[in-house]
Amino acid sequence: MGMTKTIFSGFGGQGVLMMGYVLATSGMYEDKHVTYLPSYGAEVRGGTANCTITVSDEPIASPVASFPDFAVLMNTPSLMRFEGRIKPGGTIFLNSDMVELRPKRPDIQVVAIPVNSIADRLGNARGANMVMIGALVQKTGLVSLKSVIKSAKSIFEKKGSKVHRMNTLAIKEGAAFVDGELQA
Amino acid sequence: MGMTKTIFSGFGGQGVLMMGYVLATSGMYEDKHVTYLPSYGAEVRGGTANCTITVSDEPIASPVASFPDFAVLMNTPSLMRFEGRIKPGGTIFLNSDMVELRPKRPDIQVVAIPVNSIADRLGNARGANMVMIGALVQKTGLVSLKSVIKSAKSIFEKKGSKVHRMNTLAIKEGAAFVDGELQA
Amino acid sequence: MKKGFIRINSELCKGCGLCVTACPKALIRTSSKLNITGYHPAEYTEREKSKNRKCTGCALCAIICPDIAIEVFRD
Amino acid sequence: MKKGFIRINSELCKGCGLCVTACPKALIRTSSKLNITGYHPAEYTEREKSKNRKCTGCALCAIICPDIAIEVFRD
Amino acid sequence: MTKQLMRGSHVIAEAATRAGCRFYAGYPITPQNEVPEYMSQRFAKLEDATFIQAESELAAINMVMGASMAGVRAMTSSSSPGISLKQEGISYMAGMELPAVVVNTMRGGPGLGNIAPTQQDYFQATRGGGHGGYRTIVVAPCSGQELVTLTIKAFDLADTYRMTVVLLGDGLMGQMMEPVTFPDPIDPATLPKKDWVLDGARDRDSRLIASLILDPVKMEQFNWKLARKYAAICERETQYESYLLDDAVLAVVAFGTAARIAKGAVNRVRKAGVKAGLFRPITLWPFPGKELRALTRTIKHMLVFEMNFGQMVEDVKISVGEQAAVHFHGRPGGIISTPHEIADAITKVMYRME
Amino acid sequence: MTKQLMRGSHVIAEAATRAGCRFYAGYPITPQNEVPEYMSQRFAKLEDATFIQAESELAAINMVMGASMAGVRAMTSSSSPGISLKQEGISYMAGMELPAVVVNTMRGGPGLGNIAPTQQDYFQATRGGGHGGYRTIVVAPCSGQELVTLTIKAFDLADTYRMTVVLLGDGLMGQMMEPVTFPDPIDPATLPKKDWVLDGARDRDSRLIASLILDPVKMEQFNWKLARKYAAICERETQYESYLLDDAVLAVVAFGTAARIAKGAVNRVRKAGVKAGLFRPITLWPFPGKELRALTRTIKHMLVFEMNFGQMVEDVKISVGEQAAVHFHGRPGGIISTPHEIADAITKVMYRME
Amino acid sequence: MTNTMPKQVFKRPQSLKENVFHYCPGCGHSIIHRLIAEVIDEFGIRDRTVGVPPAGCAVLAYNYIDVDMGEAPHGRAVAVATGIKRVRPDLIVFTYQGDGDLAAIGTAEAIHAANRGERLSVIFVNNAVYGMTGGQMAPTTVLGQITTTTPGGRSALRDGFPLDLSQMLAVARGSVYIERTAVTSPKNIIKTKKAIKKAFQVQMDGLGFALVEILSPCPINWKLSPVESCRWVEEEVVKSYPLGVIKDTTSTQDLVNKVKKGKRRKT
Amino acid sequence: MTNTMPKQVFKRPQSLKENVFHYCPGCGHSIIHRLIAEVIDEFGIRDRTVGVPPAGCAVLAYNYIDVDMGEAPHGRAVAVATGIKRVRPDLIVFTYQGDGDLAAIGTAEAIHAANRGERLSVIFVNNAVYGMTGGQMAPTTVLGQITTTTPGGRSALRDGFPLDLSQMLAVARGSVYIERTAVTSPKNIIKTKKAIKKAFQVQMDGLGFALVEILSPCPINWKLSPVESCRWVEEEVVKSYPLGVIKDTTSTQDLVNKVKKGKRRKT
Ligand SMILES: Cc1ncc(C[n+]2csc(CCOP(=O)(O)OP(=O)(O)O)c2C)c(N)n1
Ligand SMILES: Cc1ncc(C[n+]2csc(CCOP(=O)(O)OP(=O)(O)O)c2C)c(N)n1
Ligand code: SF4
Ligand code: SF4
Ligand code: SF4
Ligand code: SF4
Ligand code: SF4
Ligand code: SF4
Ligand SMILES: [Mg+2]
Ligand SMILES: [Mg+2]
Repeated sequence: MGMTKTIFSGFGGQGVLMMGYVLATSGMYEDKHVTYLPSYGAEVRGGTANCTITVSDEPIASPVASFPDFAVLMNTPSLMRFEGRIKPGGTIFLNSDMVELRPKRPDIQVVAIPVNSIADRLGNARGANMVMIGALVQKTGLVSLKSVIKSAKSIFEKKGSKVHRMNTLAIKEGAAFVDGELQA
Repeated sequence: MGMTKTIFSGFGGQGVLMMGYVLATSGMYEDKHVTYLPSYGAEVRGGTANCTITVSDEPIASPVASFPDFAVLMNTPSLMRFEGRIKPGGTIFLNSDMVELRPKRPDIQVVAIPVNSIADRLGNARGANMVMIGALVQKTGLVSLKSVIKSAKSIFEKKGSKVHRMNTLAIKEGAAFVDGELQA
Repeated sequence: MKKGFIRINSELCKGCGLCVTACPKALIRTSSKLNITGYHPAEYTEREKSKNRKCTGCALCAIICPDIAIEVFRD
Repeated sequence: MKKGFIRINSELCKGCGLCVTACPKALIRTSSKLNITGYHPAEYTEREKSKNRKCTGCALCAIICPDIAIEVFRD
Repeated sequence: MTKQLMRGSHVIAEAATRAGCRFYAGYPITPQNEVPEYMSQRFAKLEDATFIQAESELAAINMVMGASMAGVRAMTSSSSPGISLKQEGISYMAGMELPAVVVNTMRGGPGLGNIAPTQQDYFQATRGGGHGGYRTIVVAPCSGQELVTLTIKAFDLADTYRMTVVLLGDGLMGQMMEPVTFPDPIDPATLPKKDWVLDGARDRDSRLIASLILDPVKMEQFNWKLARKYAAICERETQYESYLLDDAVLAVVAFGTAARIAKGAVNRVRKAGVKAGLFRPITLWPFPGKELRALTRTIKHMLVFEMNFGQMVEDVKISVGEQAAVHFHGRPGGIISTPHEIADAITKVMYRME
Repeated sequence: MTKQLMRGSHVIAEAATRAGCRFYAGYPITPQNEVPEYMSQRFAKLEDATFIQAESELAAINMVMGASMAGVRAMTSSSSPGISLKQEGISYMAGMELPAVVVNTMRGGPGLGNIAPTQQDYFQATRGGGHGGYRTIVVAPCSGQELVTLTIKAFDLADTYRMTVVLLGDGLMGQMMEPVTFPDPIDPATLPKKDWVLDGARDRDSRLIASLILDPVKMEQFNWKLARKYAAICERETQYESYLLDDAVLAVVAFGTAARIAKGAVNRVRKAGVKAGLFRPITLWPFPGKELRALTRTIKHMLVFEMNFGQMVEDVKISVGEQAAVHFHGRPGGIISTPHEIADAITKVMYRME
Repeated sequence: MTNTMPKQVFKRPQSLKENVFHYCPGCGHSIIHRLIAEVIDEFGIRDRTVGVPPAGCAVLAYNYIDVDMGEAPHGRAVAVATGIKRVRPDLIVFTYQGDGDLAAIGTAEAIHAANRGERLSVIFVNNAVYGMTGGQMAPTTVLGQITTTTPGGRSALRDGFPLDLSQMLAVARGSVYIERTAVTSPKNIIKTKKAIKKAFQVQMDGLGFALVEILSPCPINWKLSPVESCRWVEEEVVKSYPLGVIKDTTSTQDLVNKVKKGKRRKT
Repeated sequence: MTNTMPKQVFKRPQSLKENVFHYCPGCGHSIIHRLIAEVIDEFGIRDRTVGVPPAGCAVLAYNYIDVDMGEAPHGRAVAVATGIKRVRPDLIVFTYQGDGDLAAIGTAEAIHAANRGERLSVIFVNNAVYGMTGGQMAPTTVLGQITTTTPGGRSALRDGFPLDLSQMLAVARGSVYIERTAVTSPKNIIKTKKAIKKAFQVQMDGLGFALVEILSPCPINWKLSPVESCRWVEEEVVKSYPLGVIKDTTSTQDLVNKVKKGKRRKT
């Protein structure tokens, strides 16, 4: 796929950094070049958290995404901030549970996913981000779903097998949603 | 006289810096170029104090004297330290009250002056340095005796007319000594 | 008993819940809604409460509010 | 009464005079000579003193000497 | 070892530990807090390691000085303002010939500035921001893996030459995660013995480590000794990367994060048939000036790209003299250029060339 | 005014007072203790002046920062190690565009070194030893009278450009006495009003003086603003002395104390018929590079003489490129060369030239 | 009884700008900002007050408190403030410093400003942690407290004891008023305001160095809810830092200074 | 009674090199050097003691005290010593610091080392002046004292009060032993030696931070004779700095530390 850049953005508590970490780890497992760049800056409080993941077949020059291919936007401020920056032809993955607005640009695709609802239904309220990541990779093929499940395992297993099981399920449900197999 | 360098050296209490200051001020009064360079370095205690005065008709490049024309040496350590550095043909002015040794170099002149005795005799024990400066300028013509008396006035007058008078006397006595008019 | 009321600016509110504990009349609760910045803001609930749970305009809620989201009025 | 004596190294001595004040027997004084470094060193004067002004070797002079110029001996 | 996805600051901390570093003192400052944070955890598990969160950067560098006197591999880390505060200490270590590693994760300045990645401290690092005209070796990594190798190398160089080695990164290097692999850890006990450390005068004369040299003659001798040491380092330790320079007519000269982006730009313009290449100094001091000058036989245009308004460009000018035209493109303040922007800058120079 | 024989440090202090300086904070360090000592006496007699012996150099520079914020002409002085400690503060003042005068009476280093005169802090002064790539104007006096004029000029430049001006001297400059005359004192009340000072938001909006600029775009804009200011200074404010260069075939390039000695050397070799001259940068930053380069039309050999092992020589190289051969003679550590020694060095170069 | 318009009994003080605070939910900084603004309003000194905030979460205090402000490097606020106050003794100068700032890197400046009796009002916000940089140990961190650099909890042996800087400052003879308060309840907040007011009053009376240490919650770094944070301060933190007046020699100073006042400029 | 050889009852300690002291006549530094050397001799620890002298008249202490020595920048001796001691807890590390060094520029380092309870012995030589640099005011200069930067005598209003750093260090919970002595009479010198010995003992027992503040004459800068200098200390200086034990918690610490000892390395 050459080089793709994905931005994840949302409130602090929405697990956006974890999504990025899972994606980057998955890329690494596939022996791709990957970079993970968080927005850092504890010097100012509040606001949204975001991170940029680059997955590439060649060495990565800049880990920054001026014009990301994909954007995973978990709340309204994130949509407002990033909509204008998506590369033409790119895709926004929107947490439709938290964002009522819809992007106005005609040159980008939008995938709206009620990740909170899905996660709630799975009894894993904190797993909305995993639902999203499942949806993202299933839709984009950035990495394989298998790699995502593998990296989730490596990350969550130490937190207990229940957490791990629940998150794996969430990932799969996210993937299933974009396959149209699920309605929230 | 072109450019002449004079080093004054002795124990802390012997007033060597004042001698240098008087000489430099005198030079200034004669509109000569002058520099006064003290040995600084309170970072190490003890030892001798010294200063280098350059009096010149042209601008002075270096205020340092690697090979001084004249050296006024008030104690034995000073003689040991500076004898070797006097310019051939130069002159040492020695406080013969404090220094029993005599320079060994054949290529330099020595003027031995019992400045403490002279000062004591004048009832101005602390004026030994002024005796010496009088002797120095009288012998060398570095500056005129008049200028020295003038600068001593500008320096000592604020300390009271007695101090000033006594020091003027000391200067004159020093000059008289080298003129052979006095024996200590 | 003095009578008062408060006004909460739910967009300034960060849902810290300090006013909720501070109100001696327990007239404030945390909303289940999210505001634009993603917090569950505080809600003033006097209207729902019975007579003897009236706001006195004591301003304790406002004094502790870190975000000056509460204005207090007294009749 | 113990008996002692001291030795002053006049080249180490800086003539501070502290030993002079420290000696309970007043056996030390400042010399009028200068040493090589230009100080008037302390002098031990026991021999000049009368019988009841004997050095006890108490070492008070040495203890206060900043330059360790004094050695103290006791019989 | 297997690959791990790790944040740059953690990579530095882990690599230092594996290099045998057993003393760390530091003070929080964004964007490098992850170094002390990692160290506080990592060293807690080692019997022979000390982590101190110092009361200031000044205290930290001086603690490092002490640990180094006692013979242990020691490190501190900070970011620009904190590094300014360490300058006196670094100068002292130069004067005492003490090894140490100092990490500077540069941020925007001057003053409090911001925490975005910049390269504004090049002069400070390469010219010795402290007094006395000493030098420090400066290495500038541009990837996670190079953080591993250069951190380890920094400790080796520090011990070899008994001097401070500065690892000069920026917030991007410190915050970015990339996959890295680590070599096996070094057991400090196996490192070469140092015969100058303060460890108690047992069966030997007492030792002194000091920078006070009152006699100007001796002071000068010491400085010439340093000058010779520095000359030897210039001779032996320059390190750089050449990328597509063989047939190039223009060389971009850039280090660290800027070099990464420049490489992307070179790839871009190459696709358009533009013969550009990249010269990346890895050691900033000693600066690989001779190697750069050698390029001027074939390359007559150098485009220096820095995340500041012009510092390394001076070293480039000194090196190439008038053998090549030196152009400059700078971004001071924390904006990270895109490869696209640098490609543009290259194209502009090429255009003017014709 | 009549001539006075005065010690360099006292001259600085008196000239500062006459320039309208009304705040001094400093910390003792040899060889410049006479500056605070004089200030403590001088200011005691002025109603509107403040002298503070600070608890450290850090505190001193930050007090100066505060006084400058409040609009008063302010100064601090120190010597090399103490100047290292002030680097963070100087960087902040650059970031806040605050005027101040900082005197560095250089001594031998690195570390504690010694107190003999050297020129080892040229890099630190001209490249900004602190973080963030700022610049400070640097003036280098070489005589008592120039201490008067350059100290006064330093305050004027500081106010004009709202930045730190470093007066770079050494122990010799500070300790030597020469006859000097002073201009009449300036009444601070007559100085141009500053419209940015913190003096209470009376009948106006509240003001802010800060260096924190979180947004990289704005930070960059600010840095470009600084860059433009610096470029303007380079255009307007370079100052230098030419001595016997018209017919010269070799130019000695030296500043401060070294230049004085070099002048003596030039006089010496001239007597022997050697056509040497002296180029003396008075502002070290901005470096009079254009003027120096202009000389290369006729002069093909430059002998740089510094009391260090080679710093200004880089600026000379950058300036002359390959239009002249650049030779170097250095004495690091506090030995004051004789004119004789430099004359020898000149002769050697001339010999090789032929 | 006639029907009157409802009267607003609590509103934003005038000396506070309209900006939304950037602080985390439940952070004490914004409460303290408001109190300072109220005090400035009440004294009517907005037009002759200058604030000095150094690095720390509250470095942006100038976005809120509407007086002239000059930023200080981390730890150096009292030094900067000293410079301002000495050349403009007619201004009211306060610093606003965190515990990392004042009790770690700025220890020397704090002690010496107090010792010189600089006429400054120091607002010392002790949240037992480095807030801005993400929750590292501060000198004031209490024993056992987990921070990002004391993952196993602060250990006296490795990391030292909670530092009581205010007590040390009280030893300095130039300090005349030092009180420790908290912003954990309306009652404590009211006391805090009184203390701040007194610290300003002491300066206006030219008596000497005044400081209010304020225990202030940092929920995000303590990993507690705002409500829990307040409780933790009141139950635990106060054991290391008991609330109350630590030093108050204003009454005796008053006399001493009556004589000396106005002389500072000359000395 | 048989005639015996006279026995030398006072001589140069072994741990003191033969070099002639560079100090001024009547300076206290060399007395204190000798006492330290005697203590090192008596404990027999010459081969595991490291000294850290910073800038100050006694920066050349290594020319006299015959142990390993590492120079520290002005004010940073305790930080340097901390680095040494933490990586080599088996060594006995002492610093030798002037009042300018410890109580001015090094205030923060002093307080935090004490607070962390670093196992160090600090010899704090208070001569109420900056000796090495030629007699400027120190934080410890007493009121009215004339120095080169207080030509009219130290004024509380302009220059601050005499700073009692030892009292402040006593507030730090990691300090276990602090005593103030003088070297102005044989009796005081003997007490000083005892105090130094205890400060070393405290370190050897691993109890915490120990400091001896020693009032020491600086005749040259005080412009008094050595004898007058001693009298001035005993009559005037002690009013600002009373002699005696300021803090001693060694007996209680003993118990606390028995449990913890040896654990520092790990923590
Ligand atoms: C010289 C320097 N060192 C470190 C920093 C990074 N820094 C910024 S604020 C801060 C401390 C914050 O803690 P505190 O003072 O307690 O304020 P808080 O944020 O907790 O209110 C630090 C270490 C800096 N800006 N400058
Ligand atoms: C950073 C720095 N500032 C200043 C100095 C100059 N200096 C050397 S020693 C000293 C203070 C001496 O006073 P003190 O510590 O009391 O020791 P004393 O000489 O009185 O024994 C100073 C200021 C220095 N060496 N380094
Ligand atoms: S003003 Fe008092 S009673 Fe009314 S809501 Fe607020 S706290 Fe409750
Ligand atoms: S105290 Fe203020 S910010 Fe907190 S919940 Fe109540 S209204 Fe909201
Ligand atoms: S040992 Fe005692 S008695 Fe003898 S000289 Fe010394 S002080 Fe006097
Ligand atoms: S105490 Fe020592 S140095 Fe002083 S006078 Fe006596 S012997 Fe000499
Ligand atoms: S980190 Fe702590 S101090 Fe900073 S804003 Fe958040 S809660 Fe407040
Ligand atoms: S200046 Fe003072 S402290 Fe220094 S050696 Fe002389 S008497 Fe001793
Ligand atoms: Mg804090
Ligand atoms: Mg002292």
